[in-house]
Amino acid sequence: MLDYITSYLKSDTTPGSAGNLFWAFVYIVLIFLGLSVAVIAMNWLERKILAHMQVRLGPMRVGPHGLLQPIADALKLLIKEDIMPAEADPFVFWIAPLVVVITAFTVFIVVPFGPTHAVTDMNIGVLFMLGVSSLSVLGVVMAGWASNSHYPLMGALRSSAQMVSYEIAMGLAVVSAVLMTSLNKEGTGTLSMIGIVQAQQAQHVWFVFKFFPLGLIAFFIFAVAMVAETNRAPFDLPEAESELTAGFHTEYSGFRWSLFFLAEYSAMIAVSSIAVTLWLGGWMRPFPNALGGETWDLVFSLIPGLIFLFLGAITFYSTSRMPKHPYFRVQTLGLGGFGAVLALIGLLLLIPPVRDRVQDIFWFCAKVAFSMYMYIWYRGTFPRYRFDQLMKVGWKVLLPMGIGVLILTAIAGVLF
Amino acid sequence: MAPVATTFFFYFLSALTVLSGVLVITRKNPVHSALALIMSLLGQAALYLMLYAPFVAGVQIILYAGGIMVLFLFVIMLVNIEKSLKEDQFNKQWLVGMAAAVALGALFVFVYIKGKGLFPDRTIQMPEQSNTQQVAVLLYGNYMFAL
Amino acid sequence: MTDRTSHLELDQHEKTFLDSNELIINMGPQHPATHGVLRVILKLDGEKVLGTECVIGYLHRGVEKIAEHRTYTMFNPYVDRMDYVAAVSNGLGYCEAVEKLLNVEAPPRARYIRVILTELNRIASHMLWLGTHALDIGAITPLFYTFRDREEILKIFEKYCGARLTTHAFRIGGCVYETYEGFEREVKKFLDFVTPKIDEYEELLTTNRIWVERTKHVGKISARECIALGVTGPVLRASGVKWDLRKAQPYAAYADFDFEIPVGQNGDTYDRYLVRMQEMRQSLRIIEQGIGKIPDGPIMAKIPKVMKPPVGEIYHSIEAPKGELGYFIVSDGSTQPYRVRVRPPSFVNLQALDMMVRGALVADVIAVIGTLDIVLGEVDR
Amino acid sequence: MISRLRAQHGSGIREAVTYLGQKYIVADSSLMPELLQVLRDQEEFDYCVDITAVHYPDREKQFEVIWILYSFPHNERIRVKASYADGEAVPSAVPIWPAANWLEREVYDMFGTRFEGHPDLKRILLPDGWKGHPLRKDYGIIQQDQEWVQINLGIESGQ
Repeated sequence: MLDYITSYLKSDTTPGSAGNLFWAFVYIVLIFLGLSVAVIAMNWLERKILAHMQVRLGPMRVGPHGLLQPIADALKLLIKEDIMPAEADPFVFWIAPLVVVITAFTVFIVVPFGPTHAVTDMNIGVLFMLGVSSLSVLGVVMAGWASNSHYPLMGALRSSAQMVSYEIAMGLAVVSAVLMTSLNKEGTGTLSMIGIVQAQQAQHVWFVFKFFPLGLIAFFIFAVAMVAETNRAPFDLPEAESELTAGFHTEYSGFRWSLFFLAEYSAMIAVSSIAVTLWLGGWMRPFPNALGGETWDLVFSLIPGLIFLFLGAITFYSTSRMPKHPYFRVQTLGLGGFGAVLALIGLLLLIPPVRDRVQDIFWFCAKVAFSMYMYIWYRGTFPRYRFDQLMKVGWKVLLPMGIGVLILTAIAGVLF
Repeated sequence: MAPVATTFFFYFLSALTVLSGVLVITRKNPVHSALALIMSLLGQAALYLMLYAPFVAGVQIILYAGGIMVLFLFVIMLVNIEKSLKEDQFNKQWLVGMAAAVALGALFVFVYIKGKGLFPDRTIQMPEQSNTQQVAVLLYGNYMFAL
Repeated sequence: MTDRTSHLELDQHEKTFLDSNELIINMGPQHPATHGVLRVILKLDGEKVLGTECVIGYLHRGVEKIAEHRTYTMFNPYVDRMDYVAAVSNGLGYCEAVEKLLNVEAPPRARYIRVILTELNRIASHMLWLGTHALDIGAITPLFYTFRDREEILKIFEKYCGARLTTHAFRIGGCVYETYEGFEREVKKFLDFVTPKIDEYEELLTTNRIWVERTKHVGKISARECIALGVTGPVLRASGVKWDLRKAQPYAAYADFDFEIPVGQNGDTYDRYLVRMQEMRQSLRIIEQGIGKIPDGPIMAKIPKVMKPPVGEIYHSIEAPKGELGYFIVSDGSTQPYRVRVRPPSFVNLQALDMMVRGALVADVIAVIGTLDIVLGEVDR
Repeated sequence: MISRLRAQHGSGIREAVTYLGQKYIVADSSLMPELLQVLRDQEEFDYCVDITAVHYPDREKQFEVIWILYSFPHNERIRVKASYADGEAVPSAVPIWPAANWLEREVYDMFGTRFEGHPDLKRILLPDGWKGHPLRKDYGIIQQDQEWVQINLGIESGQ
């Protein structure tokens, strides 16, 4: 039994590929928990970052610096009355949020957080991710239709049209990245997520810089399409608050609504992971070539721990600046505790065995976090597109660009 | 990855696929029918996966469940559901249809009984190479012209 | 309800299986983008607008009826409640109308203070418009910037007369409050503070591709249509008519000031945006000129304690931030006005909505409602 | 201008006065749509600022309807007034100035004067089922409230 458990730790493949169900299950649980935490953290971070972009403070009341705000929100949503419109189609209304959430979570079984850190390594990984995430549009359409109301229906129509159109541009960009994986001696590419990162490792280049500027253009197409695919600003027409109140989830409340929320953020993380895997070198640390060698390896492997220690130090600093009044004692303690947790994680990440095993995950998450920051940045900067303009961008700009990049990549692959 | 509880999953998925297929034609509400059809297609995709044909499964999901069925739903949702609920479920040709269905069923049963002899080895060989690559080689190699 | 939508010529024939082209949806009265309680019934073909019908009156308080039961002085605070984001302009219009009826004139110092405060209010109103309009189009950040800067104006109002929103700053015959200690310094500080801020808004929006695409050629209205529909204010000027009551029929002390009337060419939403941005800058110019040369002297004209205007009637209008704000007052010689009629710019401008959005998309309706800059308190009164 | 109008319409124009620097014409109600048309076409009063009314319950013709006009070419304002009895139809100015649409609806809503030729004459600010026309001098403000309270709450109103 113990052998069975430890066999994966020694292997250099994913638990799914190694046939180790125990670890596969552990990873599924870890990813589930990690995603939930990430979504909660994103909720807080988005509000905070957006607030600071807009010269305000954001949540400050619940917990120190509003740290507990997302938890309070989640509690509120859970105990809220669950309203179903009288004219709604009960079954479809009930199942729609589940479809959205399940599809958003399922894609994560092929996301490679490291060479061995994925639930499984499918040889159709990218295809699987695109396929499953394209199913989430079903949930959106079902939600919009089942509400039996005009605004949700219009939101659902908009969102399905939008997702279907942008999927094509997205697919073309993905194909051009996959094409780049085949530039090896055997001439065989791969759709496997891990294989794609390994191809970047073997070619000593992130695909975003490959065949400059072709890789960059493909990445740009994907970056635009992924924002549209997840219905975020400036492509947030399906839930355009000023037009359709809340789009397809207007009639949803409480827990059901929170499922949509969860799915939206999971989907954002999912598409960001595809982008990171395909173009930004996945789990690879920055500058593997320019700053190669054992010394640099060591330096970079220390960075995760140091960053967490630094965050802990900042938290301790703000703890020391909390008002000394007894009224704030709980808050001060809470902030101190949070800092202690961060510092502890930092110390843990500095221990050599953990460090080696976990730094891949850290770099992957850091890149995804960067992508998520871009999402927030877009939201703070751009107005919303109109529907016809959105379609124009999708079909008249991104699609021809995608085809062009694909052809040019193929030509470049043959020539160089 | 070696399959786990193959028999159970096979029967489970098959039952799901067939039952959803039945639901497609028995539901009065066209949206429910379309959803059942999606369920059926997803069951088929899972069966493909069990047959070591992940590429076909992926294409099935993307094209049928994710693409075509979304457009289906799209159209169905815009039609007047109340009207269709009042209409008759089956039209006058149900006798002919039933006959065709019985004939098809009989064919399946016949092939199943006879097929035991035709395909003596009913277990599938694990492919040596990745199945996706084989598909690619066949498509873009041997059958390039047909493509 | 059936009565309300009758003129939209809904299809009366029986719906067939595939016939659901025309969609009637209700936008408002509770809708995030209708700026209060405006209800717009939209007749849509997909996303295309075939016709609209505005249902207003949700905020009707009978201001005109109230006026008949109040003395001239007592009615003065009520006018602030109409266009509550430009309360100072409302007060100015009413006070000047009654002064004309009484045949008195406010002293020059009061008139200068009036001009400065009214222009500050114009900037505040335009800032609020910009923030909410940008929010409607999906840019959330300008809202917070404009509200932050509008706060500085409200602080000046608060220091001057104690109220931030419904200021009741002026009285019939002049101003009741002398400028506070350091008023000029603070207004000057505000001018220095706000000029780069307006540049900041423009930086965020004016050349933003999405903003330009969303607003260019949206909600077009020509000068002829504007005049026929009685549309005034920045909407009219964006269509190319160089007409501003401050210049055309100067009131208060506007004749002494040097400023320009910004005009647009196309009469689309983008031009209206540019015109309003320019107007904010022109208002800054006016304030800058005024703050240097507020004359000394009394701030209140000699008016009787009990106001009994002679029998007669007067129509007086000013250029409010939204357009021509007119007061028609009939006096029967008693202490109470016989009839007060307010000519609200928002009300008349809102009439143009239907013409401007026909054939456009739902998203354009939002943009056009925003660009008309209506305040429902004034539309409904 | 006045003399030109006088020449055209004779005694229809009863008064043409300037009061406090503002011009107004009191015209006979029989002249009405034509006079407005002439003012727009010949005198270039292209902008209809406002249409309103005043109720004088003591007069024989109770309602005085007032058109406030403005001319962009001449930068000039004028008010045209005409009296109408209760129930008498006022000719609509919508064909002349589209702006008159809502303004006339409001006058109808508040005074109950019918506008003949108006495309869609219905209440605008008050709800469809409202009783009475509030800006008439004989409109009971309190009785409406009392009635509402009695019907909907079943108690005597405190007002």
